[in-house]
Amino acid sequence: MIMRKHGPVLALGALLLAGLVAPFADRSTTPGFYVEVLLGGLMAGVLYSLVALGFALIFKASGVFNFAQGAMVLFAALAVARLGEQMPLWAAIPLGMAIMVALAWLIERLVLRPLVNQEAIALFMATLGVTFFLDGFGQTIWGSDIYKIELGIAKEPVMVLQSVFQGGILVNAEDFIAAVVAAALVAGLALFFQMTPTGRALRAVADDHQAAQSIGIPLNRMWVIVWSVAGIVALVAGVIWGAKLGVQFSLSQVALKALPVVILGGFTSIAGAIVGGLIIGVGEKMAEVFLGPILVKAFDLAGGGIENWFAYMLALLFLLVRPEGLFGEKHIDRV
Amino acid sequence: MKQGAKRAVLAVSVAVAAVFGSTAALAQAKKAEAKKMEAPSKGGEQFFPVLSYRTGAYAPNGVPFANGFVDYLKLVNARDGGINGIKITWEECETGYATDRGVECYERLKGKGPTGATAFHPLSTGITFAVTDKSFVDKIPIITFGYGRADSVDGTVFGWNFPLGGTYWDAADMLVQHIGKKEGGLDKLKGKKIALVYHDSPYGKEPIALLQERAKMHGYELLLLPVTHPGVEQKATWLQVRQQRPDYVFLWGWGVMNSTSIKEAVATGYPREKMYGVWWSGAEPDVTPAGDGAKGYSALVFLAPAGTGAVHKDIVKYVHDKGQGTGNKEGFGEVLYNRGMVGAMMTVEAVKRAQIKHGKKPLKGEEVRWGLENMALDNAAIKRLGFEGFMTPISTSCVDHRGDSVAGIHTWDGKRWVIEKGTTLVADSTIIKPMIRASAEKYAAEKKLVKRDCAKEAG
Amino acid sequence: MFYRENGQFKSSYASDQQMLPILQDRLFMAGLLVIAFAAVPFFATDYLFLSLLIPFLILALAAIGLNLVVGYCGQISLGHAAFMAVGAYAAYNLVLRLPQLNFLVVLVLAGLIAAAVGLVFGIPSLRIKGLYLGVATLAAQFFMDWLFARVKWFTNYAHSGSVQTAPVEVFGWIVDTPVEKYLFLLVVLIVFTLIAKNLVRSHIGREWMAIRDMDVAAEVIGIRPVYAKLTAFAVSSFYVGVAGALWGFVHLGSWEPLAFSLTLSLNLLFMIIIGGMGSLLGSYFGAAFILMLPILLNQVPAMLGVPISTAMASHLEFMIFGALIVFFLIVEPHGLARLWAIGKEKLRLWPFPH
Amino acid sequence: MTGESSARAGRIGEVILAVEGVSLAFGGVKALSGVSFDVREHEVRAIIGPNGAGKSSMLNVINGVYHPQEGTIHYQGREYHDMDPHEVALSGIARTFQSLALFKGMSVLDNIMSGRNLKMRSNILLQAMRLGPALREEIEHREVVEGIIDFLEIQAYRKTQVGRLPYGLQKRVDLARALAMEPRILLLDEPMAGMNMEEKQDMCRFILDVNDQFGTTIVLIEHDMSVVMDISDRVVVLDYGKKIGDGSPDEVRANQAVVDAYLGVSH
Repeated sequence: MIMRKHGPVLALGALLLAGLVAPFADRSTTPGFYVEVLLGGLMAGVLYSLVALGFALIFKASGVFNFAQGAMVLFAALAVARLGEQMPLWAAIPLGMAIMVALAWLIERLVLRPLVNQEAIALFMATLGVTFFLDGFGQTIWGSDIYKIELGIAKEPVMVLQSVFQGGILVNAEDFIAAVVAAALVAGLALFFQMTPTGRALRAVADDHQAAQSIGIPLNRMWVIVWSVAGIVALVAGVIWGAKLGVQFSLSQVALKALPVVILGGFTSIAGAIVGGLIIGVGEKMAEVFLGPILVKAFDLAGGGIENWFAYMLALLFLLVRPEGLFGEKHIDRV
Repeated sequence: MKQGAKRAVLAVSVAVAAVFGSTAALAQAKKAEAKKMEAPSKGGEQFFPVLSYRTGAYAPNGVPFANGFVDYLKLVNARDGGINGIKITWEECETGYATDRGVECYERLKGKGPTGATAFHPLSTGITFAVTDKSFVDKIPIITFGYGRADSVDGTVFGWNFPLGGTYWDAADMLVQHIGKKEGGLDKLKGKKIALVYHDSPYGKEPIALLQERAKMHGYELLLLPVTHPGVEQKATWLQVRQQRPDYVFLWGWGVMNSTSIKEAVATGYPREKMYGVWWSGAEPDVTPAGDGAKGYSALVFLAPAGTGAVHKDIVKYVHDKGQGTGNKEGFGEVLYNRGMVGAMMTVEAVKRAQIKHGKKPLKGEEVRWGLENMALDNAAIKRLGFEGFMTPISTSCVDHRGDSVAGIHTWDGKRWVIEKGTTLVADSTIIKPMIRASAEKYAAEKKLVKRDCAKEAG
Repeated sequence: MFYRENGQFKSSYASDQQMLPILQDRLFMAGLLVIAFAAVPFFATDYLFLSLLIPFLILALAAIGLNLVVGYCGQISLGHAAFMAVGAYAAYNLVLRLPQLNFLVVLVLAGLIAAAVGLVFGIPSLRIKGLYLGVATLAAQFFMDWLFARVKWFTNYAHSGSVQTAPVEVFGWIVDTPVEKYLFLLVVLIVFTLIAKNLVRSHIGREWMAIRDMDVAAEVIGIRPVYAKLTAFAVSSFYVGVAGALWGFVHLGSWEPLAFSLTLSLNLLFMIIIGGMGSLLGSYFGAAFILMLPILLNQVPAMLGVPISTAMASHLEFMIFGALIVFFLIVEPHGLARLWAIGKEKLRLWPFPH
Repeated sequence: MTGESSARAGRIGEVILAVEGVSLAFGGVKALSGVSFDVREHEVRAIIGPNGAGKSSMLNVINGVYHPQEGTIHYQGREYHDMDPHEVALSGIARTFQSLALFKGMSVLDNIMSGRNLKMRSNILLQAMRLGPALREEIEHREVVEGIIDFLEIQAYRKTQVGRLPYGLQKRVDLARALAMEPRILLLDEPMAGMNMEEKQDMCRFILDVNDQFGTTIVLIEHDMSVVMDISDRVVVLDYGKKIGDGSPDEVRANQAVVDAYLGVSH
């Protein structure tokens, strides 16, 4: 019974573990470099998690799979970057948050409310529409150049742990701050959901829309709140990512990286978004750095680049084994 | 089979028969009609199609280029009253750097104006590949200066392509030569490792063939690191750079990919002094987002470096001061703005040249080709046009659609691009020529093309 | 007054089951065919052919393909451009390696190869549904993008990764002028539309729709979900594969993997949302609409004398696309095809109010 | 009524379906625990019980939507195990649904025709071309379906999209679709729920006619006791997933446990 239930998950775990150990088969991999790849993966994972967190929040509370989360990341980052040219960052960020809240309100009013009680797929496609609108709108009002967000963190990497690993490990202050901010955000959200009345109401809404409504929780307001929270999460992701890579249209593409994350973690789970993000981040970087060259040699490929599909394939395999994702809730069909 | 279906099938089969019957005749008629369209056109306008991208992932690079291009056209109209009295008209079409949109733009603009499009600048290697096929039918030149198909230098096969001033094979060759010089001779490259970080599209893949050829000759190891469009995700790429520790990194990026590469190089501690970009990876939008981190990064500089010269004064005087500047003067005097200007200038000069043969009237693309094949932009002409210091002389022929390929190196000092004095790079034609021939032959065979006989056309 | 079925009685089930049971519809369709075959070739300009009609015919075919799996079978796919790519590269390699094959055979084989690949990526649909499946199909998109960019064999070791094709030849007829391309594609599209129409009104089509409308109930009345979903994926990929081969050979002539990117997948999806899910006619409407919108947006303001910048036009295009999708989902979830049907209904009662 | 049912009783044959010790749980929630009963050929067998008694779960177990953790089901003397719903359908068991499960995007005709799917054989290529055999098959089955449409008196709605029909008619289409499968056993999940008195009487008539004319065995779930008692031969009573009564309508009516269960609910 236990094997039947957990067998596939265990097998997948073993596979992941094997993947983590395999690089050492190649002698040239030093432990120091291995740790660097691992850290690189984790840092990418943190950013994926932040975007995935937005997905999960909205899905949990409103059952909407929000394809526009990436566009929201871009929009928020653009807003902060362009406002940051006019005013100090400590003012630009709250103003950006206010803009995201306004956006959430508009989306609820103009898109979600008219589509209430529609099938999930229709809502999903509506968010595709929102994505396109935001991409165009954002570039119209903020511009389409590459903009900078200066958080004032040193970009040059530092060597650490030279005594432990040969050659030391290269780390970036930026990455650590990103991790700390992400952790703080998650902790904050957890507190919000556990401690505040609004948070508790949101959880009730997530569990059962009708029941929540029947005990007097105003659904529309809850949706505005949850989209606002997702918008603020998008802003944090956008600011961190934008500070690292520059704010430009391409930023909205990160949404595509976050999709396998929510699949892996389970759509409804905040923990899933975090853990899934880390797994995907580490998995794809490991695959690219260690598996890529092997594939290139074996099949005479024109370069690696497997990370673009690796995350999806990983998520897909996982999905076939455990359709509800790592932390998702099992769904039972009623007739 | 019962009525309904039967009737439908019947209708279709009749239609099909009619089609097969009538198509041959119809097609013949159309073909003949196309030949007949030689009638002289009225109206004194020369139409320039402008394919641009002002939105999307590549906008940071597309915008200044398009501004420079259009500003120069405006200048020619305002200052000279057109090309020998023939007014220039133009229309921009947004391609978004996407091939299908580019093809649509091409189709939309090719027939505009009294004589159709003068010549196209596809501004994307992918679009170049797609419209090259069409050029044989439409007889409109495709100018791809510094990009496009490397094998299209061969005018006998690619009758309509003009990779003026250089191709990616030339660029790659120059970079290898340059680092060879730095190392103290090309033979010193043996055992060295060169990584090519490239945009994963025809653009980024073009130089690979040449780099591999050179690798065979000099014994360096070539590491291929593709970056997927649009290129914001490069962590793994640079981790590989860190692991493999190549002696040099060649950067073949476009749009936001370039600045991301430099940022990731900073983050993984790869020295910028060892990084060399192609001439499309050496403009201001490629380095400024990386801030101080980009200091020390070098790239090829080709035709148009940054800065202002005589022609810029004219642009300010005749265009900007009249409030006619394109796109809020964005990028004025920057690398890509200047390159856009040079692109427009070369096209205008080709038209001027063609007018010598065909007369001072609006010309068709087919006639402009003669001007492009007989370009003679020497230093005197360049000076007269106000482009002194912004390009090297170019002369072309029916067989050679490129002309000499000369470039230098410039380095970002944190504020501006500084040209490396005394470095002049010329591609080695003994290596490139046979490659061009082989590749052009393959293309001709795949497309079942009949080659041009340049000797006969000249006589 | 003129459009009504009164007095047209059916005396057999066969005549009741024909494709267009109403006489006026049949006349209308015949007229349309005559215009398409006989009038358009003489009046359309090259631009119209190359930029609108030819891509329209191919995209309509692809949209029908996507509609079969999304609109009829209810399985969402965000990665159908990947199957177009499979069709295009399969055709390229078939023509390259077996040059003696007739192009029509090549088309069918390319479709079959695409169907096989579609089948493989359809397998997740057996375990997962809805949005999960949408994400799974993205895996196909990214994997195929990668495959054709990296495995050199597929592109015949082209150094740039871009492939070129010679003009299509069918039974000695070289399809190279715009008119010829148009007519060739028109015939292909009509044949495939008829086949699709036949499929959706046969029991396979009812199985697909049953799975779409209520999958548990479908299974209870004896429909095998595995078979229904996989055939839908296979047939859909077949269509899209054929469309991909045509897109490469007839429309583009040379292409790189980016020609079949996610953007195209999403565009196909928008075509069927706006055109009408579960409607073949809607696929036509949607393809025409999505194709024309950007062109109109670029040209109409200039014609009206209010020129807008290129950048503004393309930003506007994004915004209008987005807004329209939301608008259609809210106001008319069945798309343009439904508006057409409502129009016809009105016509039936006209000029009498009821 | 008694006379009629005893006349029908004469036609009742051997046990065709036997459910033994079936238990079903979702997570920790037990829906059915150790339920056993049998169904004889040609009889009208009812399963009744208050809300949440596990009636629908029982039907779902019989036609393979759920797989019970314990217990067996014998059908026509053979045990079936972990059968998928479409396999159950192929073996001759059809059903209707409590909350309508029609294909709402399809016409009435297509909904009923879909019930014939399991009898249709022509392959996909023939269908694509609509060539001879496929077209003939389509017409043959259309004739059968027209018979059912006449039987249930829904001729006027043939081409109407199902979603636009009133509730009572939709219930009839649901029955028609199940009948199109020509089942040996027909499972009816609350066929009269939400109907007015007149509609209920119509439905009763149809059920009895099906039973009489086609000899179909009927297993019927009903929440409302009164209607069921009139038309069924034997009744099983479930409460909280357990069987609390089994026998003729009169026996069940007299069963104290049953009375308590129903009274308990009404409180």
